[in-house]
Amino acid sequence: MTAAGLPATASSRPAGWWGMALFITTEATLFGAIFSTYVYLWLRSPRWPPQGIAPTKPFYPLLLTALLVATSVPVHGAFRSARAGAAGRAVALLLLAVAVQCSYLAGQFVLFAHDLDRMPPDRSAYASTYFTMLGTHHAHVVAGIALELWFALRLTRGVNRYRLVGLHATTLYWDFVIVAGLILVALQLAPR
Amino acid sequence: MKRGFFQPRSLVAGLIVVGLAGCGGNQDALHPASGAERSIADLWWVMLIGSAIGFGSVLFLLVLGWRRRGRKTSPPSNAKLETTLVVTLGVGIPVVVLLSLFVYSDVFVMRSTAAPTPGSTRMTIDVIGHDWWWEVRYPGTPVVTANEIHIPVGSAVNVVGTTADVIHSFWVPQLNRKIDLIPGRTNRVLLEADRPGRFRGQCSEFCGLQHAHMAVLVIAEPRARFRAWLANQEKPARPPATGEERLGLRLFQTQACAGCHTIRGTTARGTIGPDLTHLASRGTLAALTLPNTPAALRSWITDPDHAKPGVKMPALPLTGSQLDALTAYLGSLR
Amino acid sequence: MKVRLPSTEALQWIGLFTAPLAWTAQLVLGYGATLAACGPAPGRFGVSTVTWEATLTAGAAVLAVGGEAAAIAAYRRSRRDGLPDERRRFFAEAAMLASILFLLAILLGGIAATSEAPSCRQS
Amino acid sequence: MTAVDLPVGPQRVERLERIWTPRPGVLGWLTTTDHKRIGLLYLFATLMFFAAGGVEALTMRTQLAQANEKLVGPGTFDELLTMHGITMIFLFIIPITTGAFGNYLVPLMIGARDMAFPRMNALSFWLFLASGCFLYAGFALGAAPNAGWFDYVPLALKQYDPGSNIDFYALGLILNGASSTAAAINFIATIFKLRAPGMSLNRMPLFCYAVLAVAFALLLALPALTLDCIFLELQRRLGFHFFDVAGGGDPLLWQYLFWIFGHPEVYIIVLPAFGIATSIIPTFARRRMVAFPLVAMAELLVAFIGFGVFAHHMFATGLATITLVFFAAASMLVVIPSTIQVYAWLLTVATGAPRFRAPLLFIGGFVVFFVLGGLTGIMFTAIPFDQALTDTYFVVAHFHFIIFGAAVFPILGGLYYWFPKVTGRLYHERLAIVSFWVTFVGTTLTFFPMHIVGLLGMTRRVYTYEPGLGWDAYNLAETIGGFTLAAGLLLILGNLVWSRFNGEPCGPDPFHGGTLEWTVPSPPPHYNFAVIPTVRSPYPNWDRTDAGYDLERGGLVLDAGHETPSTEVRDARLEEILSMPSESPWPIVLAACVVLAFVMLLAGHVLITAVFGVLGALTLGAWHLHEPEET
Repeated sequence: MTAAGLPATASSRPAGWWGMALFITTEATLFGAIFSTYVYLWLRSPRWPPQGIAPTKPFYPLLLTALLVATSVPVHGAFRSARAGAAGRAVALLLLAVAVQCSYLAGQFVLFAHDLDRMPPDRSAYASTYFTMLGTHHAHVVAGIALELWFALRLTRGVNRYRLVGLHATTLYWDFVIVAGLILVALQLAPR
Repeated sequence: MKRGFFQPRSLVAGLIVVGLAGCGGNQDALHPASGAERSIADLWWVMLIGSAIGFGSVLFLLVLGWRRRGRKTSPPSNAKLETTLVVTLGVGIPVVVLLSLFVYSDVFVMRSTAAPTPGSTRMTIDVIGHDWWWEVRYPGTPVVTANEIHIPVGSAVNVVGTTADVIHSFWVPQLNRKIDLIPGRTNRVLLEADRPGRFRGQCSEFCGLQHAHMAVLVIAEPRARFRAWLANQEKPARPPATGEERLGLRLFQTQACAGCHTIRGTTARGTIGPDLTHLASRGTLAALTLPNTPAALRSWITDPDHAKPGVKMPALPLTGSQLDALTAYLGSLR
Repeated sequence: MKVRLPSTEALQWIGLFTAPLAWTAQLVLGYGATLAACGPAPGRFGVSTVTWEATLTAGAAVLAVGGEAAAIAAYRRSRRDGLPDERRRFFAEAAMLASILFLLAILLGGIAATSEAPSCRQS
Repeated sequence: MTAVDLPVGPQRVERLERIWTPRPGVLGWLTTTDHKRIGLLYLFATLMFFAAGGVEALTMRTQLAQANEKLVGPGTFDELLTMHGITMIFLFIIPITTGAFGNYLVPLMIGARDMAFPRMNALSFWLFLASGCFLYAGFALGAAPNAGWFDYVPLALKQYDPGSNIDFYALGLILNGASSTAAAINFIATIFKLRAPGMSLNRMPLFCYAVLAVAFALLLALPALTLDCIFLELQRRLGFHFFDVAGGGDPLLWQYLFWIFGHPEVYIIVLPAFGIATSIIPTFARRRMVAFPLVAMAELLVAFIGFGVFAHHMFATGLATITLVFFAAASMLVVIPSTIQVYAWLLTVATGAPRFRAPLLFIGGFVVFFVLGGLTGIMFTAIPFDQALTDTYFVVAHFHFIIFGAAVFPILGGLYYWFPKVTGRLYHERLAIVSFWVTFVGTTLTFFPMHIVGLLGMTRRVYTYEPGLGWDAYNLAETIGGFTLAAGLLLILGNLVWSRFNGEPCGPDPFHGGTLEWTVPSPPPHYNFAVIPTVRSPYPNWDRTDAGYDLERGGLVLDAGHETPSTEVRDARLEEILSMPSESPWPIVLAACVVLAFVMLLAGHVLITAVFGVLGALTLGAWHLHEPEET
């Protein structure tokens, strides 16, 4: 299709990118509301965490977050490769990212289970918000991994515009997951 | 009776809200019986006049449009002039009006309706909302009553509101604004009646099945009468005088009644339902749902669900004579 | 040294968004400060509410004035017919009015809050 | 006006027809991705819910017609009042304004052939329908939500409401929110990217501004409600602590989160009405909108400032004074964009050459009610007055003037206004005018006396009241008004149904409107525009005749496939031609999976919920296996 008057190089951001950006807007609001709840209940409590619950130890959460941030590199790399037409390289990078993300998630699950033992969520508002906050973020990591796997699968059959826009949106989504993760870990560790 | 500074009521009432100010009812926010409520009512009348003027400008423009319905085509427009008009009418004037309203209401009126700070009044009353009645305590005395609040005229009373279950809202329209009773919070409102009277109020936050039947009566009395009332309430319950009353008391203590109700001076110590130590001194039953007459009391005990479906009080399986005894005893608790 | 203004396009968007965002920041942070000061453990973050509210109000007001200035500049620089100047004028005109409204809101809220800030009394 | 001549050859039109013609029969409707069909589906579904909500309202009004009436008991009454609120807000007004009007009109107004994400559009509808059925299933099972539409805790906690009533509420609204979120994303992406070449932001119809503002408000407001409902379910089901003091929670947390959603919600409800008013007024005043840029800005500002005023719903909860004044100031600010619009509308009519046909009459009624409701709204920014009159019938009067008077009247006017566009036939004008007056009188009689009983101390949400408080006559009048109002609505329905079959054929442009939807035949062809127009002003249809512009000169016929052009966000420079997906069965399948997952969650079968979740994910995969470019 060549329409008269169509510029040779298309595109600021395509509609698919906007769709994801808007979805992220609403997701960011969701996280904002969760984080605000945490801060609100914090400000309403005489002690936070309450009596009998030790503050979370910082080492493992920080380590895992560093891992999470690092996966930004292969995800963006995959998009650049796909845009350059190197579908194979893009798939490889995506799989690498997924592997690291899965180990991140595994580590988080271990911590989650450990925390559940330490402070059951049905005992205090602190633990309730703590686990809701973490659980929500973990769900988003899972969604991000699913998206990356999907595009890794699709890109094995070559690059087209539909997949490229989708992958572009996925990188955007993953950046958002990382930013949310950073705020999350800050809030998780802030009360001392 | 002291009148408010601003009383344009006579001007507007007849015009806009026919008979509004005049028509009966003792739950009428525009029949103030306190300084605080008077300032709220004045605020309303001022805002009503302002609104009438604003609405008038809108009607004027609508009528102007209607009169121009015969035009064949619209005349050439002057964009600058139109924008200036919109900015003047839509921004300039409203901003001035709103600023004035802000200062008037949210700085000045609010001072007279503000919650009293603890200890700033000579008297404090605790009001505790329950599903679906009001517990009233007079701190410093053993007095606990329900649904009827006696206050002395002309003296500031700090009402400290809390709740025993869900959120309720305490509002006596003729005396002041309302205040929500929220779990975990203590809220205050000032009651200061400037004339004797009986002022009805009602729970204003939806609280479940019998939200509609959760009324409260504030009885403002001259100081002497109030003291007499308080002195009577401070006494423990009057012991039963007749055989029937004695049977009634025994039934009260052995049947389910005592599990929920307290009668000071007896072994009944329940705290779920209203304190009945001086039940017969109250004018109504079940948060103003029924008049406090022997017949109503009897039907209330037999089948509380009839008058107040969903109420927590169970129906008691009593024989006719047992009922007679129980109502006789309760009726004696002056 | 000559200060270079941003492009007209940038000015238009700065004009449109600065004042509302300043107001938002003032509202959210100002409310947070109140909450911290009136909670069960005041002073936990070393917050003095008056200072907070005053700083926020001043900062937000400066930003709103900046937004207004950007909108005016964008308006004056977009004189040609057709796009994109037509669109820039459109938004600049809207932003000139909106920024003033937000400035007003910032000042009104700020003054009211600052004068009330020392107490956590209820009304 | 005569029919628009199609400037392209019959062969190309035939080809377009072939490409865009939908699958016939019911299956075509179930799998449709055509924004017009989805709009109509929304319309019929929302009207059904409107009827249900209306019956609930009339039942309540009959119960309240006189003191101590015993038509329904308190339990039923509480379910009625809750479902009435939920229905009218979540199942009628929002979906009819965005879903029906927005879907049908936005692509036509901006010169596109469909929404940006047609399949997601279908998903929005099916999810919406599912959420409505879900909520009403609670009614059928005798467990409808019953704690009021704002569902305050602790009343809504398991302890005080042990049935599954509240679970229907929480899960139903999460589902509904998902539908609205998808719709909002779609509207913004469509308005940003699919505008016809030349339709820069400043030339966009004001209706689209309103939809844009609503969509953004939905995106930013809904998460708070969703989260609130998630917290509520976690607390009810798993014993988490968010709202109970004993566990370190706070009942006011519910109120904060609810009203952070709930106040923008009010503007979400009225903004499309503003949009409809700004469409109808210029057409019948026969002139451009006065102060166009300010009105556009005002629409966006209303949505934006609406987020900063939520605490004024909590003035009686005993918050610190400093908080109250802060939010009172913001609440006053939000008045200004509304006054700008009111005077712009009025001046447009007064300086034009108005024809008071039925749609404009409804807009007149809208202005009257909106101003009255707005004035009482200003009263509520006066903190002491708010603290006195909140939760009384004065509030009920205030928000019904806003929601019924200001939001529904333009919807009714809009139904008449665009009826010829959708059906190709004119409505019956004289009957329409009668229906307006009946509805207007009914509305006034129903809701005006509520101000008075509110001032007389009648609190809201009471299932009955005592005689002798001076409320009786007003309540009777309100009930009579309610039935009058219902009669007016039935007249409108009758008019539209009759005209659908017997109305006069009207041609593409019976009212001489200014925006692009009036340039295409009525009803619009499946592909909307044979030639994608090129736009040079906010009123392209007028300027085409006024200034000799030729909308079709761009020459974009795009008859090679399911295509629509995509343009740059700000100035609508043409960027690329998009291949649009055609009909797909997957949206409805996905919606079915999701709603079944919710049903199982409600029933407490976590494992089956997970199964449906996995099925949903697989459906999503199947959906995306079909890539439009491959066709």
